[in-house]
Order: sequence, then structure tokens, then C-alpha cells
Amino acid sequence: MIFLSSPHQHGGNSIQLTMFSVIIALIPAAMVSVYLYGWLAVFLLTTCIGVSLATEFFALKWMGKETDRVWDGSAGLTGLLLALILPAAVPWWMAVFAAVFAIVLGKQLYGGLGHNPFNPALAARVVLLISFPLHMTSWIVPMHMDASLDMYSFITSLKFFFLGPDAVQQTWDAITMASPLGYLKTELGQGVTVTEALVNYHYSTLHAFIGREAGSLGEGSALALLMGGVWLMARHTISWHIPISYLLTMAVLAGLFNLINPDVYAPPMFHLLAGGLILCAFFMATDPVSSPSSGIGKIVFGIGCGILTWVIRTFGNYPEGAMFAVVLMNMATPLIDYYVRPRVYGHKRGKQS
Amino acid sequence: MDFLYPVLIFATLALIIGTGLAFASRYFYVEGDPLADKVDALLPQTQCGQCGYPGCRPYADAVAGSGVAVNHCVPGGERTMLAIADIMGVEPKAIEEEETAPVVAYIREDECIGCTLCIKACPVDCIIGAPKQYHTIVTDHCTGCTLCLEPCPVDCIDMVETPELLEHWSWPVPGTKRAVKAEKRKAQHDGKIEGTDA
Amino acid sequence: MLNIWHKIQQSLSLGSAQGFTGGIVHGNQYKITAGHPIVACALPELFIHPIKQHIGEPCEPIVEVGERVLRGQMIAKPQGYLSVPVHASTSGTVTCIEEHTIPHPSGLGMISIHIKPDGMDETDESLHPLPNYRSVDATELRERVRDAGVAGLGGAVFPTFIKLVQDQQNQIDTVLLNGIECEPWLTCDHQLMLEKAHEIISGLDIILHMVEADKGIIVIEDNKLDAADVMKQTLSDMGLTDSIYVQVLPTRYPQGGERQLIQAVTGKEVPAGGLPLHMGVLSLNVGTSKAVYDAVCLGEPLTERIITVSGDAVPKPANMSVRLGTSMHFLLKQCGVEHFDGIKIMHGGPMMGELLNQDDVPVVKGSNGILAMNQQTIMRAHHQEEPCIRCGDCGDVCPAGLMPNLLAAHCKENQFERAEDYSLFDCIECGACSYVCPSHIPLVHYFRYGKGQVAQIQREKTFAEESRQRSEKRDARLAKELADKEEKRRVAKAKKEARAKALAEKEAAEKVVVDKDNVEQPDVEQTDKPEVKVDEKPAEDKA
Amino acid sequence: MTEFGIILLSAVLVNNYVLTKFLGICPFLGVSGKLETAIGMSFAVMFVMTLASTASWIIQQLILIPFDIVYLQTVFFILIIAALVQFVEMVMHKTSPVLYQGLGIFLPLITTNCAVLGVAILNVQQDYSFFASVLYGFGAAVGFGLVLVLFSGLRERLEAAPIPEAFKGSPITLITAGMMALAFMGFAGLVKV
Repeated sequence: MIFLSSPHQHGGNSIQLTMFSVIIALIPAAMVSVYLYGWLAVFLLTTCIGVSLATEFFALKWMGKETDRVWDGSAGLTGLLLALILPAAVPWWMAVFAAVFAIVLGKQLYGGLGHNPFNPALAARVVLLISFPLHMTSWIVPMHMDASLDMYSFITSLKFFFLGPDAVQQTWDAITMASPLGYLKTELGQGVTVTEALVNYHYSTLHAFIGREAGSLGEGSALALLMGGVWLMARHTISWHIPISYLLTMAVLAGLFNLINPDVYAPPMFHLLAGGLILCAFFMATDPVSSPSSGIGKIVFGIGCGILTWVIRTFGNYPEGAMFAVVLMNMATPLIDYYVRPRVYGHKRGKQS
Repeated sequence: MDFLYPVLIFATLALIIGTGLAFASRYFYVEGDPLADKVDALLPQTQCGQCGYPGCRPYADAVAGSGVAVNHCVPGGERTMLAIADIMGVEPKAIEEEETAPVVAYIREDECIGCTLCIKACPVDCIIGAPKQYHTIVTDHCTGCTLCLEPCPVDCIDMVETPELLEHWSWPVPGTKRAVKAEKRKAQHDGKIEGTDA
Repeated sequence: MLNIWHKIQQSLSLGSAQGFTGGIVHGNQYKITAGHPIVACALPELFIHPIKQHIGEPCEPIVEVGERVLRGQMIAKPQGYLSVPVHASTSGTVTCIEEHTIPHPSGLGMISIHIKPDGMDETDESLHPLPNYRSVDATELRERVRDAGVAGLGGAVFPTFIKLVQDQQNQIDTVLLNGIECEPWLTCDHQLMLEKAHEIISGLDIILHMVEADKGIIVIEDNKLDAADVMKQTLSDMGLTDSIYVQVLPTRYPQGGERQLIQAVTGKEVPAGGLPLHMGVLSLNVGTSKAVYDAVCLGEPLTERIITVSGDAVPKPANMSVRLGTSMHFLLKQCGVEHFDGIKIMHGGPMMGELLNQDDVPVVKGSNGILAMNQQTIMRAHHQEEPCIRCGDCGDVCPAGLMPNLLAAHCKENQFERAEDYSLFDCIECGACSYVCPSHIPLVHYFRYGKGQVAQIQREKTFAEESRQRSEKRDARLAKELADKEEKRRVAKAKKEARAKALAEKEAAEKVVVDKDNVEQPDVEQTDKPEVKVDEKPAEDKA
Repeated sequence: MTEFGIILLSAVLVNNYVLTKFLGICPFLGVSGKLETAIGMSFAVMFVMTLASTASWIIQQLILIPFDIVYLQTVFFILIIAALVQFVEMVMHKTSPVLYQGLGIFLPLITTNCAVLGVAILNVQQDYSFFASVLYGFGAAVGFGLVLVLFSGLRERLEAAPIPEAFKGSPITLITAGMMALAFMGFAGLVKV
């Protein structure tokens, strides 16, 4: 018998429950991705999840830990998230590399669940983006946009996934298009105004919201992501602090600058719905392990993410800043936890003792 | 003579800077060694000499002054070692000797011959007695340094583990086995009774 | 800026409810014994009275082995200010005074007075009833409360008389009567309020009179609305509705904690390091109020209390009126527990109570519940610890506003200074954090470990400082002894020299040759040498 | 004004000395173990770097160029930097002995720190004005300090993590530093210089 301290009752929450809640919340987004990219999405999802689980299993085995941990849901979640932030155009080896990187370098080398300083999926995505910029910024034309394109049948998708565009007698240019963010960035660089660029792209806010624009697998539908995110918030699996402060900061910044000069700065609604912002705000930035743990720290974290995302999107080389922003803020998490603490009962803010 | 220019300029500059630094060094001169005080404050003050120095302060001076290893304080244990390593900014080093439970010295009074040798050896003056009288140890003040064991000509001093007090009891680290501790306590309790009987 | 955010956070946070910050909502375990009328426990064959059943100094036994005592007779008198006496629970003979295990997580024992009842249950009547308490001086009432051995019956057992003080600087204006009973499973206060409403309210009236406060609030959670109704009815029957009223709060743990209760009722926080007294608030448990009534109006010392006996291993759970000193084994047997193998006994509620290793442990003043649980139930709650995923749920429910996950990590890493920096000592050990932790980390255990270690380090530091002083004094003494010795030697030598010199002079006078230098030189050398020695000797001694 | 803003931003984030130019790696890895030490080191480096870029600009413009001895640049700069470091060391020994002890060998090593020498030389190469070079030196130091402090926060967390034996210490530290450098790539293009 060991010394056991109170409390002798437990609320019943567990790591598994938390992880599987998030996985369930991502199912709508995964379904939308299948709707947009057909079999390609299915292959990518299964590859990422399967490789993540396998890598986790072998990593645990080789390190002499309990292999049951594979089923705590965290590796599966990492795989799922990873698939959702990858473009549908990535070949199989890149997906495998990303999944192995996420689990091994992103998580297990740091001591496994709970110790990774960066979000594993995002870390892998950043590595891919920097190593293979072409693949990572080419977006396959969604199924509904060009029905004549022979890309989405099981066989063609399989060939494309494993052998690349040549195997299906296609060229990159024919099957890919720019995402709204990428298109805007290029056009702005050539002196076109925001409004014109969006008109040229046939951009529609409604489409972006319900999910018909090109992008990474999971970025398509803001609606599906919001459904999952709000459900998680209602269940208290994630707290409201990060998503709300993140999106709010984004909206305020974008709105402010859009008012100042609407020709150069995109409107807030565009920023909110474009790219991986919603996915990042609800599912990436809220990764408990790599974000601050106090409510007030989370708000600071969210604001930081918002500012960085907007700055990178607007001024940087990369059209999408959300992933960089979250990884950069992950770095600041220990400091936020150290310097930004909740006020302790009976103490004045700032003075702890 | 062109090559002299740069040399001259360099020398002049160096001279100016050197003079400046000389004045600065006088202004910012540090007296004594404030680090030794900090280290000394961390030591358990048993004055036991197990570190190889004649007391806690000399060891503190040695650690702070000449960079002697931080792991020589046996009674201080790992915690003291870590604290000193932290202050000194060096890598912690494991203590070679095994950590033991805190002990105090106990004189079997019926065997004591009243030689006062242990009284002289005690670094904290916690043995009382007079020549040809039994000596006894004020256990509240005993640091458990064992320095009194050696001088005793009749070996009547034991080191006994300090009993666990209810008011000083504190929670062990989670996962600590209960039974082991209870058994140990029981054994100790029995041992003490035997000890007093003998 | 941060302040505004904090306010928004507090008002919007899903984790915080109206009233106090943080907290959790429990299940319906209280329903098991809710409404069970209080039944009296039979007299056991042996009473065991530990000499300290309160927070503070232990008492000193004042009875001899073999002496006959009566119920309510003082058997151990208080020592020091922060102490209240212990009384015999029935009439009988003192069989022995020796160490006995007490309800404490350590399983250690304490000197206890063992009394074998004679079955007559005769009462000692040395305390006169004071039914007209309004005409009695507050100081005398205070003395009475102390003599009756009243300590906080909510579980903290702080000597009550100390709280009942009139302070010129901090005039108490509000007395809160704590009928929250937020621990799951426990219903003793609930049942007490249902059955002894009159006594509780009279007790509160006595307290209001003693501290000259003008407002009394009985605070009850909304899962005990029947008790609130009874209280309201009794208040209007007694005509005290002007000064006392009932406030119902939403059910939430740990609302019964003193500081949380004050925050929930007044909306203000007790400043760190301060007392509720400094805010003009006094809070007492309803059971304590009843004990005050018994002590003053009936002249009865505290010899029994209401205890909820429940738990999933108890066939007949009940609210019982138990004499202090009764063994828990006996008590559980009364409630139908036959086999004690495979069950764990819990003293207090499951959130803040402690598990006991033995069943042969007496009921004391602080026992508000005895729960017997199947071992499996306990082991399920104490699931194996998994890595922290830093979800922050613990911080959301923390009523003290701490960051329990980081705090526990620092305690685990033995970084106690960091832990103190993260306000380790503001933790009230309510257990809400461990309750919600998805990783089953025993956070409270880590905090208790940390607090214990900090206290021990402090003790060691004080001891080291004392040792240092003793050692330095010894060195100084040895140096002085040596110096004295050398001084004596020097003086002796000087005398000898003087004699020799006189002799030499005499001889010189005879020889008519005088050479002073030769005589003085050795003298200088001799005086120098001992001084150097004085400095060196102690160092050698230490080595 | 915008020019100065760009210089500062570029020095702090985009062309961060540690993560994109890989200068000053030695103290970056050496003194990032503890947050307090890292903050102390940051301020020390900030002081030395700002003063070094100021002084080197003065030396360059008033001595090296007029006397046409620019080829002795490195020697002169090292002299200045060494003197500055010596000065900081004395001040620190007096004011904060614990920090002095904590920084240990790395304090004198600032002398030969490539980041400090780098800032002096790059300043001269880029032909900045006096104010711009002071700002550049300060910005580079702030960037160094920022990354150092962030990194020390991460490392304090790693300290408690059950990292596999083979990766404890330097390996995981370098992996983390690499990840940080990757993340800092996100700032690429913020300033078009």
C-alpha cells in the first residue's frame, strides 16, 4: 500500500477521452476534404494516420515504454491533423516523412506525450514547407470546380499519389491552382488592388465559409471546422480563450488596416476564412501541450498568434502565416507561463508573495 | 616610416583604454567573497568534517574560492549539493556516499566512564557532563556529526535514528510505499527499546 | 490591460461560477444519506481520547490511571493559548494513558486517555447552564466556550473561543454560519440543520451577542433547500428575522472553504496573510454553533458529534450521533459492516479527508464523516499517474487561482523555491485540481509533499543556524581559554624573567658589566610567540 | 524614420543573428540553461553589442579611414570589444556576483564572440550612418537576447522531460534550436532589403 493523498474521488476525465473528443470534432472537416478531393484525401488521411500510429508504436517499443500508449489517441490525432494541413497534391513519401518527423522529432524525442514544446503536426508541416516549397504551395483543383479533370477516380488518384503527375499524364499547372491567399499575394506584388484581385479570383465569402475553395485538405470548410470547434468548447475540451482571442486579434488588425487602405490590406472576413486560420485557431493553437495553461496566458498566446499571422500574411514571403505564428508562439509558451499568471486569491495582481 | 603610424595609433588607443580600465577596476573593486557566504548558508553546519575540511565554513570558502567539487557534503545530501551547484553555476555531481537517515548520538550512560573526551570533541557543545560523571547528549542540538564516537575509550556512544514526530511528519513524495516505512519505524522502535535495555 | 482581461476571463470563464472563482460540481452521492434521521450510536467498550483534537498546542492529561471519571469531566487541560480541553464521553474508569493511533494520514500515534465505560453514563455537572446568556458578560461566555472544549466542527477544528473575540480595530459585523457541506457523500450538517434548527439559531444568536455583530447569515447550498426552509421557518418562529437571514447559494465545491464562502457571500476576497476577522467577518460551521448553544445554554461540554457513516462498502449508511473516542471499527459495525478486508476507511469526505490504514482509530472532534469504500473504488480514483498534457483544467477549477500543473511539476522536480514563487502556500488543498485532471496526477499530494519539504528545509536551516552559532561560540570560547592560558603563562614567564633579570642585575652589579640588550631580546620573542599561537590553535582543534 | 524601423526589425527578426546568421551560437547554447542567467546574458550582450557598434563606427570613421589603415580593422575592433567586455565583467562582479558566477566563462568569451565582432564588421560593410549602426547593433543584440530568453524557457521545460538517454543534453538542445530556426524562417521577406 502506498501513501495516498486526498482527493479520493475522480471526475472521470482522461487523456483518451480528451484526444478522441478532438478526433470526433475533426470528422466533419475530414468529410469535407473527401468531398473536395475524393480518393486523394482518403489516401492522404489513411497514410498520415497509419504511419503516425505505426511510428508511435515502434518508438514506444524501442524506448521500452508501454506500447498501449499508442491508443491514447494522441498519435492518431497528430496524424489526422497533419493530413488536414497538407495539400492534396503531396506524394506519399512526403506524407510518410512528415508523419515520421512529427512523431519522432516532434514528440517522442522530447519524452513523449506532454513534453513536446512544439505542436508535432505543425512542426512537420513547417519542415515540409521549407524543404519542398513547390509541393506545399500547389493546390489541386477541388473536384467540384473542374468536373472534366480526370483526377479523382480511384485508380488515377492512386497512381498520382504514388507516382506523381507524370503517371496520370498531367502537368502540375493543369491540375493545380492558387489558393486565395497565394493568389492575392502574387497579385498585390504586381500592383493590383485587393478588390480587383478577389474579383479576378472569383472569390466568394460564402464559398469560403461552406467550403469550396482550394487549400490544404482540412482548410476547405470554415463551417465544418467551426462545428467541431464549438462542440469542443461546449464540452470544455478546449477553452474559449485561444480561439476567440486569436480570431478577434486577426479581425481587429485586418479591419483596422483595411479601413486605412483597402487597396493593399485585405478585409477581415477574407483573412478569417482564408487559409488554415480557423483550423489553427481551434485545433492547432489549442493543443494543450504546447500552449500556456492558464486562461490569461492563453489569451496572451492567442493575441500573439493573431498578430504574427497577420504580419506574416501581409508582409512576409509566405502567403499563409498561421502555422508559423503558432509554432513561433509555441516557443514563447514557457515564458508566458512564467510571466503571465492568473491572480492568486487574496493577492494583488503582479505581487505573488 | 609608414609602418610606424598604425603601431603608434594602436599603442595610443590601447594606452587610453588601459588607463580607463585601471580606474574602473579600482572603482568596481569587490571585497571578500560574497559567494562563500551564500554557500555557507546552504551547508547544514554539522561541522562534521566529512568533506575533508575542518568545518562548514572552510568548505564553503573552498567551493566558492577555488572551485572544489560541490558534492563533498555528506550530511547535506543531494538537496544541498543541488543548491550549491545551482549557485555556483556548475553541473550537479552525485554524492559518492550513500545518504542515510538523520541520526543523533546517544550515550549508554551506564557504560560511560566520565572521561570528558567526547565533550571536547563535540563541535557544537551539546554534550554535558563533568569528569567522572555520566555524560549525556542534548539530542535537540546534536548534529549527528559522529565526531564524538572516535575519542570515546569505551565505545559507549551509539548513533540512533531520530524518531519520527507527528508534528514534523510530512507527506512523502507520491508513490512512496506505506508498509516499508511503517516497518522501518517499527524496527526502529524495537531497536530503541533494546538499546535502552542493554 | 491585463486586469480587464482577467475580469472578462473571470466573468466569462466556463470554469467559474457565480460566487467564487473556480470550483467543480459533484454527483449526487449525498442523496444516499440525505434525510436519514440522526440515530444515536451505542456505547463502545472502550473510549480513546487523544490529548490533541484541535489545531494548536496539545493538552496535558489531568487524570490518573484507575481514576473514575464522569461524562463531560475534563480529563486533559489545555496548555498555552491555542488549546481547548478534552472531556470524557461517558462515565467510567481510566485504564491507561498511552500512545494510540489517531486519524492522521501518517498512521502515527498520540498519547491518548483510555476510558472503560461503567455503563451508568453519569454526567458531570460542574458547568452551569447559562440560559440567559444575554445578561452574561462576553468574556465569561468566551471562557465557557473554551472550557466546553468547542473547536470548529467543520473539520478544521480551530479552537472556537479564539474566533469569538471583540476586537476594537476589526469590529465583526457579519457572522456567516456555514451550512454548505460541499463534500460529496456527507450529510451530517444537512441533517443537523433539519433536526436541530432551534439550537443552531440560538447558538448563532449567542455568537452575535458575544461579538456584538448585527448580522447573521446562514448559508446553505441549493441541494439542501429543505434545510433552508426549516431554517427560515424556525427563524420566523423565534422572531429573529431582523438580525439573521438565510442565503441559498448554487451548489459548487469547495464553497464550504472559509475563504471561498466569504468570497461567494460578500464578493470580496480575504487578503493574503489576513484573516476574515480583518474584513469584519466571522464564519463558523453550523455544528459549532450548536456546540456553542450546548455549552452555554445547557452547560454541556463537547462530548459527541454528528457523523455521516456512508460509502459503497457500508450496507446501512446513516447519520449518527457519536460519542467522541468511539472506535471507527465499532461505529462501522453498527452500520452493518462485517468484513473489514478489502475496504478502506476514509476519515472526512472524499475530497479532503484522509485514508486510514487501521480501523481501530477513535472518532475525534474533527470527524464529520466516516466513509468505508471498497478498495477497488479507491484504486480507480487513484489511477496510475500519466504525463501532464498541460490542459489547464486544474487551473480553471482552482479556487485559489493557482497554476496547479506547473506547481506540481516544480514540487516533483524538488524546485521548491520556484514552487513558492508559484504561490504554493496559497493552496487550500481542496482537491478540485486532482479531481478534474485527465492524467490522474495526484496534484494535491505533490503540494503536500512540497509544503512538507519547505517546512523541513526551514527547520533544517534554523537548526543549521543554531549549530553555526554554537560552533562559533565554542571556537570563541576555546580561543579565549587558550588566550587566557597563554596570558597566564606569559605573566608567569615575565615574572620569571624579572626574577632572572634581578638576579642578573645583581650579578652584573657584582661583575660591573651591564649588557641590557641581551636580557631584553629573549623577552620580546617570548611575548610574540604565544599570540600567534592563539590564532592558530582553534583551527587545529577543529581539524 | 521607416528606414530605421526596417533596420531594427530586420536585425531582430528577419536576419536574426542566432537563428538565420548562426552567429553567437556558443553563448546561445552555453548560457541558455536557466532563465535568470539568460536574461542577464542578454543584457550584457545588449550592452556590449550596442557600445561595440558605436565605438567601432567611431574608430572606423575617425581613425581607420583617415589614417588609411582599414586593413587593421579586426585588430582594432577586438581591442575595443575586449575592453568593453572587461568593463562589463567588472560591473557585473560588483553588482551581481551570482549572475557573474552563472555566466562563468561565457562572459569573457563575449570578447571573441563572433556575434559582437560580426556586428561591428557588418556595420562597416553596410556603410550605415552613425545612428543606423547604433540601432543595428542594438537590434542585433535584442534579437540575440530574444532568442536566448525564448530558448532558455524551452530548455527549462526540457529539463523536466523524460528525454531518451541518447538525446539528453546537447542533442535535444540542438534539435530544438533547429526547430526554432525553421520557425524563424516564417519571418522571411518581412523586410525587403
